[in-house]
Amino acid sequence: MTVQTTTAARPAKDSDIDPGPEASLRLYGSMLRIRMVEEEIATRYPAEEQKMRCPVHLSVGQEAIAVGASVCLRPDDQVVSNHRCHAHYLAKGGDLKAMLAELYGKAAGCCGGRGGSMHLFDTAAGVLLSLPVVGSSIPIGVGAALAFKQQGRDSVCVIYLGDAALEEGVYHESANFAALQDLPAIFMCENNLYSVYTHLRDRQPPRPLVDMGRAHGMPSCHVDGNDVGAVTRAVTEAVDRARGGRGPSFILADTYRWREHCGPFYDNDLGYRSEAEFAAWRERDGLARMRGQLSEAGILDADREAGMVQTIEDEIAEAFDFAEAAAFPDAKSAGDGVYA
Amino acid sequence: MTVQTTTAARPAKDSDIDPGPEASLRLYGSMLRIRMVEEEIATRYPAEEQKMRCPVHLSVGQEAIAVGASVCLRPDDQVVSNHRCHAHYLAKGGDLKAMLAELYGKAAGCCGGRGGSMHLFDTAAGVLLSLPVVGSSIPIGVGAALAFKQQGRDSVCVIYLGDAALEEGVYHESANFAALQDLPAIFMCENNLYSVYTHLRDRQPPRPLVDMGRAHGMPSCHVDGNDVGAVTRAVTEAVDRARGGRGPSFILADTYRWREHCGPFYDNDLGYRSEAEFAAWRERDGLARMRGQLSEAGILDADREAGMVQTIEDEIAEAFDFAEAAAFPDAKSAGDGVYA
Amino acid sequence: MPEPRTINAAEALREAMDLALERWPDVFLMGEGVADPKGIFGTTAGLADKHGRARVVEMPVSENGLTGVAIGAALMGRRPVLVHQRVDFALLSIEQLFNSAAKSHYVTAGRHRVPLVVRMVIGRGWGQGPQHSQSLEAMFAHVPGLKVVMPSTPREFKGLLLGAIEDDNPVLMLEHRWLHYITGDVPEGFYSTPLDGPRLAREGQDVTIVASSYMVFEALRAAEALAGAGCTAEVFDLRILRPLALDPILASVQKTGRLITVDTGWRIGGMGAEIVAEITERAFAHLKAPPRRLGLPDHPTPSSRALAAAYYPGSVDIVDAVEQLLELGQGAAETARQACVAARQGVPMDKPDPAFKGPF
Amino acid sequence: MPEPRTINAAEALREAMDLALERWPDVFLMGEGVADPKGIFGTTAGLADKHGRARVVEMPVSENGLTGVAIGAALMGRRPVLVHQRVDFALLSIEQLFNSAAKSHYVTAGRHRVPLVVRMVIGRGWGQGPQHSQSLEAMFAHVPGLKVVMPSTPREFKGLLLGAIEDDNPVLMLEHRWLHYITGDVPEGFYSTPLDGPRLAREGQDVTIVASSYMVFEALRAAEALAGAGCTAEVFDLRILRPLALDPILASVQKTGRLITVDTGWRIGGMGAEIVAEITERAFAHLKAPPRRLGLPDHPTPSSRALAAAYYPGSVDIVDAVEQLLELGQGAAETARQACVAARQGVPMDKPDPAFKGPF
Ligand SMILES: Cc1ncc(C[n+]2csc(CCOP(=O)(O)OP(=O)(O)O)c2C)c(N)n1
Ligand SMILES: Cc1ncc(C[n+]2csc(CCOP(=O)(O)OP(=O)(O)O)c2C)c(N)n1
Ligand SMILES: [Mg+2]
Ligand SMILES: [Mg+2]
Repeated sequence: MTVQTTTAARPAKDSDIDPGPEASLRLYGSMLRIRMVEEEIATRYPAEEQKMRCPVHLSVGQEAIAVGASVCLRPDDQVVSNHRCHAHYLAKGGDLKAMLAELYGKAAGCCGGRGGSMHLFDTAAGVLLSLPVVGSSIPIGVGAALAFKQQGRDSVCVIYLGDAALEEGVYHESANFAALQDLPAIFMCENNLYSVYTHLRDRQPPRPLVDMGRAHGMPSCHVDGNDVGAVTRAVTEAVDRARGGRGPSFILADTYRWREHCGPFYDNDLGYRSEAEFAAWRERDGLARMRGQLSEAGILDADREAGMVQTIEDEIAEAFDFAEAAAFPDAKSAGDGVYA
Repeated sequence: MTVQTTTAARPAKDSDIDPGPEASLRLYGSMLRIRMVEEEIATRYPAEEQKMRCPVHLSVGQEAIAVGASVCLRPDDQVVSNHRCHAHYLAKGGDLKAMLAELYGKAAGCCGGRGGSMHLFDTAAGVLLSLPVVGSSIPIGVGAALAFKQQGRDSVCVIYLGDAALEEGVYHESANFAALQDLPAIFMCENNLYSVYTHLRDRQPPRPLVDMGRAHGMPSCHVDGNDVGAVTRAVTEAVDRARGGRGPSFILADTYRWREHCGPFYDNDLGYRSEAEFAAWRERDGLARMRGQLSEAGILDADREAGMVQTIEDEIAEAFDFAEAAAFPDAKSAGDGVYA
Repeated sequence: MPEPRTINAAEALREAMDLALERWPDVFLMGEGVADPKGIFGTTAGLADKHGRARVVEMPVSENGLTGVAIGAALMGRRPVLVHQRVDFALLSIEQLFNSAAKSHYVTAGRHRVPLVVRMVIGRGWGQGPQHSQSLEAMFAHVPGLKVVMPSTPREFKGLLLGAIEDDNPVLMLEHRWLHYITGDVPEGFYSTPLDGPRLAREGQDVTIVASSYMVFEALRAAEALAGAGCTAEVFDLRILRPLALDPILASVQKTGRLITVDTGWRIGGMGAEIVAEITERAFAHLKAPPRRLGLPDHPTPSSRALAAAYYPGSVDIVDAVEQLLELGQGAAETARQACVAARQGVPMDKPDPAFKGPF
Repeated sequence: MPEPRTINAAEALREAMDLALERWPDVFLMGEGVADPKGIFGTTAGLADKHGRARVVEMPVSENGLTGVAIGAALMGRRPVLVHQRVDFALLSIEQLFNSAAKSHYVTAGRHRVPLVVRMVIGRGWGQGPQHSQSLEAMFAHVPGLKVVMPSTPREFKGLLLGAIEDDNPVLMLEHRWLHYITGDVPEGFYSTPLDGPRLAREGQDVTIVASSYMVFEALRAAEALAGAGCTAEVFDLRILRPLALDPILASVQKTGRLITVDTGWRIGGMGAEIVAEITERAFAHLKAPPRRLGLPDHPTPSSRALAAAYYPGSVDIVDAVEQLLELGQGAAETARQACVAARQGVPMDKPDPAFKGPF
């Protein structure tokens, strides 16, 4: 699938199109790391001790979007996310230990254990917040963009939203205002076809989903969300536009969630989607695809891959050790910090 | 301005295009009556006794939309309206006495005096309700359309909304659902360019407003809302579609409010709009235009016009007498009827 | 009434909805997930297959709009049942609930009716966190025109859901997530419970405890434990939070002279405030001690189980409150507290209490 | 503090906002109509011209979304002031207020701050009807993390708005529409009033009256009239409804033994319930009579003046309540009632009371 924009975009720079071997490896490494973190969560979550006791929404299969977007961003740029925030958080540089500690309900978690996996944020990394109520973080991202504009900064805010969030009126209110005010906001819609177990066709009428951006006068494009290069090109263009004061963009990225909506397992057995559909999307795995491309291009070989895996495995093991060993928050502190 | 539809509509019947002299006179009479009722309200409202003590939002200048839509509807079809509901109510056959009595706060008012001018409804006439909170009646109209579909009836629901109501998320939620379920709903958007004293350009980005309907996959068209014929043709087509189970439509109708946003006076002196703009729109008065057409066609002459005016004046005088003479609700009844 | 059987509340709800769909052609069900394989915690499982997608309507993620749609359909004579998997999501629909649903009958001087039921689930446990666990009954119970119901036993889940569907007013039914699991006697076939006031759940002489929803079981456990300590508590299941029928509670307090309220929501501004204020005004001379209110402390729900454990009031806290209101014999309160703790069988506080099984 | 002048509360608000925009570069104002020629009942008039459209932001009719936008800007260090012309419109934004604004500081263990002010106007009179007149302070005051303020005098309108803007928390300020017209002493220049509890509005010995917003003036009128009847009422202006600082009221009730609350909102589940329940618990032994609550009756606001007149509690009702709590001399209550009625000078009940002029 290719990038189709509604605007006469200035041609992408060469460097946008081919990021070079090292940068490509970094992209791949970032996707691999997210995949491995989440697979490790999935492995440990059901363990008998049940130490991660909060709902988890894994992004396995959707990593290319977060990674492709984040590579275009600076630390002072912000992202806002939703219930399925792990990949967004990690790709933007969110601290892995603080994330896992949060899943374990520990004081060292990014929320001190108060939020759980749907509230990830990392101020230093530019992950403004994640919110569990569908659509709620969308206007908040627009508000961050408004702040940038008011402050005369050239930072941008990427707003991750699922296909279902387009059904919430607040998306439209937010998009209208962002477009009206030419705010540096990028609406990054991850269409994984489902809201929980309900297919898009049972929630929205047939029409191009990208019209949701166009209707508000935003330059809008539709990309293959499992193609990290395609995502990067679209976001690069949107970021340029936003930094240049030329307003918000809408990017629709097709992808697929592999595991169950909420929890560590697979849920195709429920029957809400077919094994064939699942298999077809697994074929289109963004991680495997990039691995293939890098191998073919001679950038990645088995040794290098093994080295990367080892480094990530070590980091993950250490982060889990940290989270498991970390202290719980003091029960007496539960009522602190209601007011600033 | 001509009707532009996004669908390949079946050609309008001849009778749609030229309703014939009697029907044309009825359309004209309906517009004239609404104009005269509202002008009489405007005259009496500021009188020293201040007997109409509730906010009033006059539709003067916008009558062609309500009249053009209503002529396509049956009594069992429903309309839902907003704060500016007088024209919608009267055009659909709402009882004039019950309306005026409501403005006077009398027991004989359609709401028994409990609602005031923004809550007009008339069950027998098919005016389901009017609500003062911008956008709130939109999903309610869709709910009526859902009921029709569930009941296997071929009735339709016309949902009147202002240009500002497009900014409320609930419009989009409602449109999405109506389109998803192919409901017999007609979104009739009256674009009078303002929300209170704020121009459209300060509230929405530049893009065709009709995209608000298209984005949800609805056949959408843009008409001159001061041309009662154009409105009728668009609504006829939409009603056909709805009755035939082919789903909702969106009609954008350009028009202009002559008097102040709320109250009996003119408010150009506030400076939020120019005299030139106002004058240009007065030139486009739908009522005068139709009078001109009917005269030219030899259907209407001075005598006939005078007769119509006299009949309407008599009706209005009688209705005001009724409202003024009617009893106030019993103060002791104020707490009755909270629960069915 | 037909023979009782033991089923859980989720099954009772499913059965009630099935019966409603069979019995009344105007009834339909809508919500995010009503037709999905998990069917709102099992409470709507299988209904779409049986009654069809026209009667069991899968919903876009548009809580405000679809609440308006339900109201519109209700105004046209349909009887929609709308479900939210969390109370928190219904916060998007407050304008429609408070303005359109609550006021239509009144403002039309009785001409409009909104026979709508909105089911909302109160989350608890497993680290739900601050936005998936709110219990906002007091907020809804403030608004004239709404009816607010909180069932406790499976029998009442079924009867009250059918009663709510029969009612011609907008009824909000708040269901505690943990109660879906409790089991109890539920008659087969159709019966409906009118929305008419509190239920006496246990008789007693020494103190009146008014609890709602899940807290009814905590109160009953405390009462049981206190009975061993020679104190008999009268326990009311508040059930219908609006309109509030306080006469039976008033009569009880006139007898016991002592009142404790236990809310599933925040204590400040909770249902207990209204009950205590009203009963104090009407039974002042009978009060032997100041009424006490239990409820959630004044902060959002923390996710971590290390913090959430103490967040929820339970039977031990109720025993504590009773101890403050009357003289219990030497060591009696402590014994009662121990009985309460023992009854939990060591299950972590973020998991439903396995002991709350019927028959009730 | 500079010299007082007599201006009305709308002017006081405008002045406060002007000062805030001058003093703090992070502050900005947004709302539907903030930059229009009428400027939210004059409270924002001229500010767009003076401070520019970037600081005084006209808003689309999107209450929920723009509340979220304001919260996002606040999280990034801006200090937005958002205005709704009616409380009722803010019902569209409850999810953002309750979930995002109220909980961000808590859930991030103190790392996030939401220095947001939301001004909301309570409508009354001229047939506003059920959806333009709601006074929902109790609903907001139920939610930890929010601050809720109801100013009464023009001096306090100015000081509390500046205090709210200085506050690092989300502050909801509910402004009674009729109070915009009242005049009083307002110091020039900058001063801010901390959000720290009730204000003693009148000292007395016999009964404690706790009122909010417009009801403060009704209470003061009743107290004035009662003084002629030999009864001295202590009147508190509640001011800060959340967090609720009841200590001064507690001390007063310990002195007077009698408590009356007067809400601008519905009586059932209103602020009075919380105050009465809490004071009863803490001052039980001091109470000489059961506390009484006044507030709106249990139905929506009717539009017709024939129905609305009796809807709102006023000074006469407060005198009635006092009469029920203590022995007034023969005919004294009637004299006080007549004094209250006379003070209204025959103005219809759907128009603001012309007598409520400063200085206060
Ligand atoms: C307002 C609201 N309604 C419903 C839910 C329950 N819910 C949680 S995730 C989810 C699905 C959202 O789908 P989408 O936005 O496409 O994201 P995805 O899960 O596919 O990543 C729903 C409905 C919620 N959290 N908030
Ligand atoms: C939710 C909500 N926000 C604000 C208002 C205040 N208000 C009343 S009418 C109006 C203008 C609406 O403009 P539009 O929808 O274009 O209708 P028009 O008045 O132009 O006919 C506004 C903002 C309201 N009633 N409801
Ligand atoms: Mg999805
Ligand atoms: Mg308009």
